[in-house]
Amino acid sequence: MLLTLKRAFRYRGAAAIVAILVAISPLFVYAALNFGSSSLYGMVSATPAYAEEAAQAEAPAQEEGQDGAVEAEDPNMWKPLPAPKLETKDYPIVAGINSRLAVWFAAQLHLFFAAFVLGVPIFVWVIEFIGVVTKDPRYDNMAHEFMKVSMTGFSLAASFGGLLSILLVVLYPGFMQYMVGVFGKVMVIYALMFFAESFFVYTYYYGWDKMAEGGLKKLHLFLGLGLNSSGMVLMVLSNSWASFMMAPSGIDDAGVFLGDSWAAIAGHLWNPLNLHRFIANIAYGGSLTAAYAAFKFLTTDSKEDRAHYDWMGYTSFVIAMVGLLPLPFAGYWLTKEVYDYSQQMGITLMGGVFAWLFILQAVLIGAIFLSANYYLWCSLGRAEASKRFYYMIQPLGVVIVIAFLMWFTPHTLIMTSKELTQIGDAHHPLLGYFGVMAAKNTAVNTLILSTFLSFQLFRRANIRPTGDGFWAQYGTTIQVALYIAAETNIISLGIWSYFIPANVRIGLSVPQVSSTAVVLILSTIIDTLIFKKSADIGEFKWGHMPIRSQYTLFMLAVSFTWLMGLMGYCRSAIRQHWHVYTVLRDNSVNAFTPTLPFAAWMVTAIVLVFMALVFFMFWMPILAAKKKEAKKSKVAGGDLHGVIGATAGE
Amino acid sequence: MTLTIRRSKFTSRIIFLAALFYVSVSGAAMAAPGNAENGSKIYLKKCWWCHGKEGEADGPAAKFLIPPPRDFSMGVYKYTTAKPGSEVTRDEDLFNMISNGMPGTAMPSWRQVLNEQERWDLVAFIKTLTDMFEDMKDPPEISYGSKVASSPESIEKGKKLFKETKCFECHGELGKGNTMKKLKEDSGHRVWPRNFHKPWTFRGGYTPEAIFARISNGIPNTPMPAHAADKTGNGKLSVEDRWHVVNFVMSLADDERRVKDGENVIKGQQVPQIPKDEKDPVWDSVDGTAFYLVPQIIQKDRFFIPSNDMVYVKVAFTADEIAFLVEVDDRTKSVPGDKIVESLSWDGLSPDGIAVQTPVIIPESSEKPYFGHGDKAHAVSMLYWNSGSVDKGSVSAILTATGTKTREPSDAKSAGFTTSASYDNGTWKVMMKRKMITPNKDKDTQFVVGKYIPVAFANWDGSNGERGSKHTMTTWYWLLLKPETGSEVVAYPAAVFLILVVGQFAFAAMGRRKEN
Amino acid sequence: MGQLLKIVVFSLCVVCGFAGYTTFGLPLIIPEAPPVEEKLTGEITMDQYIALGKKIFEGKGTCTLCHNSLGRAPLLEQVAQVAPERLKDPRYKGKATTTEEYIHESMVEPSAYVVAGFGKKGTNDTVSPMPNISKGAIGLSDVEIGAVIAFLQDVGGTEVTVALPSGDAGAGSTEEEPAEIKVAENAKEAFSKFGCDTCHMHPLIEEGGDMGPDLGKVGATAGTRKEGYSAERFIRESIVNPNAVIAEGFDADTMPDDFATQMTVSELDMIINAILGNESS
Amino acid sequence: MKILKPILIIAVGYLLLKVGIPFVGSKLHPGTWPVVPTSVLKMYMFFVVAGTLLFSTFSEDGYAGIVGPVADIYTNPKKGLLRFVSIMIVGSLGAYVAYQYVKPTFDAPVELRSIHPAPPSTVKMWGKSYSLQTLKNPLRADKANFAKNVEEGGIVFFQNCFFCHGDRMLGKGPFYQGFNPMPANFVDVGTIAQLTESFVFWRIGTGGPGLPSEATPWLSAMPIWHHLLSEEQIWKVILFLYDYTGHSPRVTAAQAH
Repeated sequence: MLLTLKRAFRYRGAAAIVAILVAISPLFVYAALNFGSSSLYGMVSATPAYAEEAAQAEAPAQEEGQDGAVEAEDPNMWKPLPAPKLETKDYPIVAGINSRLAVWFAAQLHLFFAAFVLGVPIFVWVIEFIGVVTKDPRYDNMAHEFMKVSMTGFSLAASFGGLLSILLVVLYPGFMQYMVGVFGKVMVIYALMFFAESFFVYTYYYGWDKMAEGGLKKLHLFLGLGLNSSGMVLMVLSNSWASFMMAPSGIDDAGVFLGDSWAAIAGHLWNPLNLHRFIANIAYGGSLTAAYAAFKFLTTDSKEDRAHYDWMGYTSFVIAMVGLLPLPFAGYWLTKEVYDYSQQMGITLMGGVFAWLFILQAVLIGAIFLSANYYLWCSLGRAEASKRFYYMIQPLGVVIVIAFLMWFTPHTLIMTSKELTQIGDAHHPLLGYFGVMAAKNTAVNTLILSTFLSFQLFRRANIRPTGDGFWAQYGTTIQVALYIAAETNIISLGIWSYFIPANVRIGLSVPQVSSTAVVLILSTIIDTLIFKKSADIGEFKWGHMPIRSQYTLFMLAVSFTWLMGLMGYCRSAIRQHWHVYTVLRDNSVNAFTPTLPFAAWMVTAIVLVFMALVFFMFWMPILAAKKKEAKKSKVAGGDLHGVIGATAGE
Repeated sequence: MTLTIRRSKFTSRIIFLAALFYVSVSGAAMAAPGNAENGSKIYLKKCWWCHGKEGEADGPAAKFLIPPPRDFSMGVYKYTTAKPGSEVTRDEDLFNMISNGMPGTAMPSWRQVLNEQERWDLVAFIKTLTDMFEDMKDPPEISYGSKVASSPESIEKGKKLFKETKCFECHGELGKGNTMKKLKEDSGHRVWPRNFHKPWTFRGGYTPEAIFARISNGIPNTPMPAHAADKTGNGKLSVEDRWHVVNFVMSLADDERRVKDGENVIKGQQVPQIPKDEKDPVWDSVDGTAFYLVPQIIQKDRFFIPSNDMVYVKVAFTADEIAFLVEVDDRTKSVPGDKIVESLSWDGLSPDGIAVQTPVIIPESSEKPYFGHGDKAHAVSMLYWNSGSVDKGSVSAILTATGTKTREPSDAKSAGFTTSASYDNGTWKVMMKRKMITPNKDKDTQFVVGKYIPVAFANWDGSNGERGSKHTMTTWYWLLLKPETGSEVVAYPAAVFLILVVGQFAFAAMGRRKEN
Repeated sequence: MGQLLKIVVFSLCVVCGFAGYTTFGLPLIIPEAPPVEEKLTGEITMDQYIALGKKIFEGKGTCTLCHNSLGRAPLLEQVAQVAPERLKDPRYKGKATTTEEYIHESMVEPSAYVVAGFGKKGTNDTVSPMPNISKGAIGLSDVEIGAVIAFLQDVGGTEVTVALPSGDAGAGSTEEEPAEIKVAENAKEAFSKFGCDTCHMHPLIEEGGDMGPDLGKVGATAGTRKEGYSAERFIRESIVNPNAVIAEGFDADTMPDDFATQMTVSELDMIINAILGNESS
Repeated sequence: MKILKPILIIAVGYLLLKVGIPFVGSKLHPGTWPVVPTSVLKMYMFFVVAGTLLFSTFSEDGYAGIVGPVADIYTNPKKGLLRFVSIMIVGSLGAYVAYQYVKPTFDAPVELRSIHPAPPSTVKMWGKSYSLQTLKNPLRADKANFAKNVEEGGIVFFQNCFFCHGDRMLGKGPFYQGFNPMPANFVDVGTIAQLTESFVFWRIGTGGPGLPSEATPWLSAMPIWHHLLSEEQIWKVILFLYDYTGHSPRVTAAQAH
């Protein structure tokens, strides 16, 4: 893989363009806004109070035949309206629909598909790029197939997005009116970007085969870049509405929009949310395509297809993991910013009504980590020679389980009164220590390190270094030392943080994370150095995976989807009875905060609908493929062995 | 040969153990000389709040405490194991009091907070707060003689001596501390004699040796005299006699009425006939539960110096009626108008009272009324009884409250509410009886079988100055009127068993078919 | 197909397992219902009373017309804190003894104490330009004055000593409060609604102030004040954008510049007509 | 018999949780036996079992080693008796678990309270409003009188708070046993060490009845202290608590500015 990357560096120009485009996408929004402020001004500017009245057939003024309104030339003369005080009667009830649940349903489904179709093109583009660099057609095919899977997702995401906006306008007119007052310009840009995205997605997908060679391929890559950039802009724009609703900015205390759209967009939580969603989308896209590959793996009888889909599943799995590993830290950042924005919101989130949600989240993430490790351990079975690592799996498993138990130990223990008296305190003398952040940080870093170790074991499953260079001889020892040093550091920082004030303690998570990151990076580099010259020991067989390992991929996808739904509920529900926190109150009859079980079953229902649609989505390409079956020239299968070198170490 | 080797190994082990023992014992002895300067630092951080900066028992908390904190400037210590006749107490006693604390008082155990050396440092410092220790050597420990093991005969002898020595004048006929005298410490603070049925409240510890030392040395500064016989032995108790009394006292412990950790549900029991009064033998078959009483220190006027510490409750019910039996160990039968009790009481005499509180609406979720008199949104119903007065007899009422200031009577007659009470040798037994269901649904609790019903208690000891907001109470506990066990206890496990067995057989059959 | 079924069942079990754990494995916390928004009926709490005071202060009471950062009148955020000092000031002429009484007095008898620099011109800070707010156009009721005092005490971070209004009084005044700000029907109403009487005099105004030009006289000269402007246009501009032309002897930045957003077209026209002398009733 | 190993691991895990943790805990807090609460123990064991099964079955050999014997019991025609016995055992275990759920008990219902509930944004005491987001202890800046304020805070503590929270600050004052929830232990790292002073101010000022419902205000015996103490006294007590226990208060970004 690294070799691939190294080759990629030769395409420095292209890499730079990607980096620049991703980096400047917020700037692009900014520029677009400024452009908008001159041209779109007339479309959405609020009307001055007295002009509005004139329009409302103000009798005396019109009778006298005067144009009552003083010319609205001076922009300083109008002021947008403050946030309305909505009353129950301002919320229409349409056909007896529970508007809260209807919007929840539509929004969550929209987000599931949107996250999927935003995440997939990112790595599709990267894989296609690798394919161009390595000139290996299998990458291109795989990228194409991923794209094929996600195509149905695009229209579904758009459909649910449409449904969501219709529901919002119909069921929450007062709220939407206010949001349009603040974000009108932005919404217009959003709509335009949506056309751009549609253009790119169709040209990118349908032009795949036509633009396969030479300069056209470069154009195709450029289209993919356009797809990702427009997707990115779409995401950050819609994030701005979500973050505005949680932590409004660009308005005054009464909710009067101050006229600066950029200030309204770049709220306190915008960037943390952008990062969190960006990473999560990649992980999510990866986990769903992994499920697709598993699905194909399980439903095919052909040995070659199995090998192909095993490889595809593995690649998707690695992509999902790459997204998953930094995700907890992006989550910490978001939570920290929530605390900084409002202590009340922060404690509601972590200590109040939602406290148990985080135990639930911990259980889910733990389940995801356990499945991920299990998949990696099963992956060892592809190579006969990996048996030499088997002895390490059991201790590794024990460490993961212990770290995981620490990770989900609740801060507030549920105990019977008898247990309470046995313990003698509301805080358990041992488990009490696991309930606080210091232990959680230690546990999650340990979990990540262990998972990465599982991954590294798999990478060297069937190879050994040759030659007698320094790295070949001592590299592994250095890696072991690295792991030990990092883990010691993580644990001792974790213990030390019990003895220092809370303010300092929060800062300690940084060196802990850095320890993990250093291992992740250095150990990967050392790996390439060790295996610069390597030899295969024994055979490596793609497709040689037990059925149960494929189920873990499903477990991963399903858990991820459910978790995403749950956290969506959480992020949205901490606003409690506010549409826009502290500014625009939700006075509808449905302005309740749902209980956790209620939310859980709601999420379950949504996930079930989603899964039904996903199976449909998986089915579509198969249907299409069956028709072409006869014509199709088989590219998959054949000698896949070379591919191993590219993905599983060299 | 092998034998000798083995033996020598054995001997060397013994020697080693002995040496170890010696080292540890002498280590403790060597730790004894504490550093008074260091002790003073600890004292000024942790101790002065009660005992005062100069050790004169005048710290900020002192005026709220009974028994009062020890006055170190006097150098007189209540719980000493020094040889009778010694003028000062032993260092070991001071050390033990700091280490173990004193049950039933505000003095906690400092073992968890201070290490052994620090505690010895404190001992050294405390001794500098008086001149009593200046020329005195650490006195020798009391001689325990040969301990008499507890036996029915010894207890019988002890009982006789208890009577002969007139211990009952203060400690009561049954040893419940229901005194016939008004007792003060030398400092003038009120003091109630110990209730021997609750030895876990003994300040100086609950071991035969501690009780022996107490009987021998008395409790200096209080009306409890020393009973160790001097050389002539007149009127006092010999070592052996004292052991008999110890055994008698130890035999009185009533663990049944002790608060059990984690037991916070009253086991309401269905009986064929509701008990007619508090002495009805039906009560013997009902399980009781004990709860701590704590003084009302939450609202004005706060009350800090309770005399009763525990309430013991039984509940029986039939289809129509429910009866509470509330027992409180109270050293005086406070009925205003009674001249004798008036002479015993502190801060005036008012009636003894007991209240049982339940929510009017039995909560379905965890949300309950505020435990002190309910709140605006959640009313509580109280069954109230007090001992009234000599002239007018006892008083009882059902009240409905939505806060301490909003309390109004409910109709006791239609609720079928009656009480009956008696006082016997240091214990009030009060039975309160009511209909399970009353016509006043919005004022009275409607008792239901099988539901967890929050319940709380309050008690007023009239001779301890307890009236109005000054009283002892409990927070919410539970009452469960135990339903008759239904068929589900059998049905569910049986169903699970069947499903599992049939399922497994089916699974096995499927597996075999596959194999074939 | 068998595989597909297995996958579906497996996924179903996983999701339902999560939801089941949430339902049965975690304690249920029922979030509190949204707090009831201040509904001013019958009994009200002190919080609601203070909120009402704030509303009156910013709205009906028109206090912020002058008591704002433009320096037209003293800022009132700290009034409750400085009141005790003012009572001791030798320049104090009133009868109040407590903060509450002081604030009340300065609302109904503004000249009892005039903050240095804020008196009527030429009176050497002995006469306040402020109207008696219990009378005339503003005409706050006792309950409403109490609410404003409570609000001022709360803002000042001092103890709120005002007693809550008894049920009837509170309900009565508060019910009509939101409807109070309605469109003026004639110029006289318009003058009082926008507090013109505080600073200006006019035949339609019973007791006007003298911080601004006499509106009874400007109509005659308005047409000549600015090149190319008719009298009507000049007056319109002077109301909508007061600083465009400052009359001699008066200060800039004194008149609020937000009437454009507050007046309806008809109100603006009525006022202009009245100043022009076209309306006499 | 490969199947024995995971069983052994699970058994050891169970013993560690059931006995090991209370044992270590009893060394830390003498006189207690800090068991792992059943609710947590169940979850722990679920993942211990799941984890053990996972790392025992990743390889084909391991998988066969565990599934094989089980399958053998169910399918081997020669093991009829063993099959019958094991089926009965599993059935009885299920019945036992079911019985545990339906049997009548006098165990009090489990009640949960949030120990650090979300504070309101503003709180009213002494007729004034305080914004908890920005509120700071005004006495903390007064370095000159720090020692004096701490001592005065201590006096307030010992005349008001100590009866429940105790002179060791362990939440075990003379009357603690009568209260449920237990009085807060200030030495513990999980209480004031985690909180801002404004949070502590709110908790002291409004007491038990000022708690939101997830923190069971109907149970807490904490008095509404702003009825009994002055603002200054409460700030002094807070100074004292942090000084005595050696903890420092948490500071939020809004308070730091």
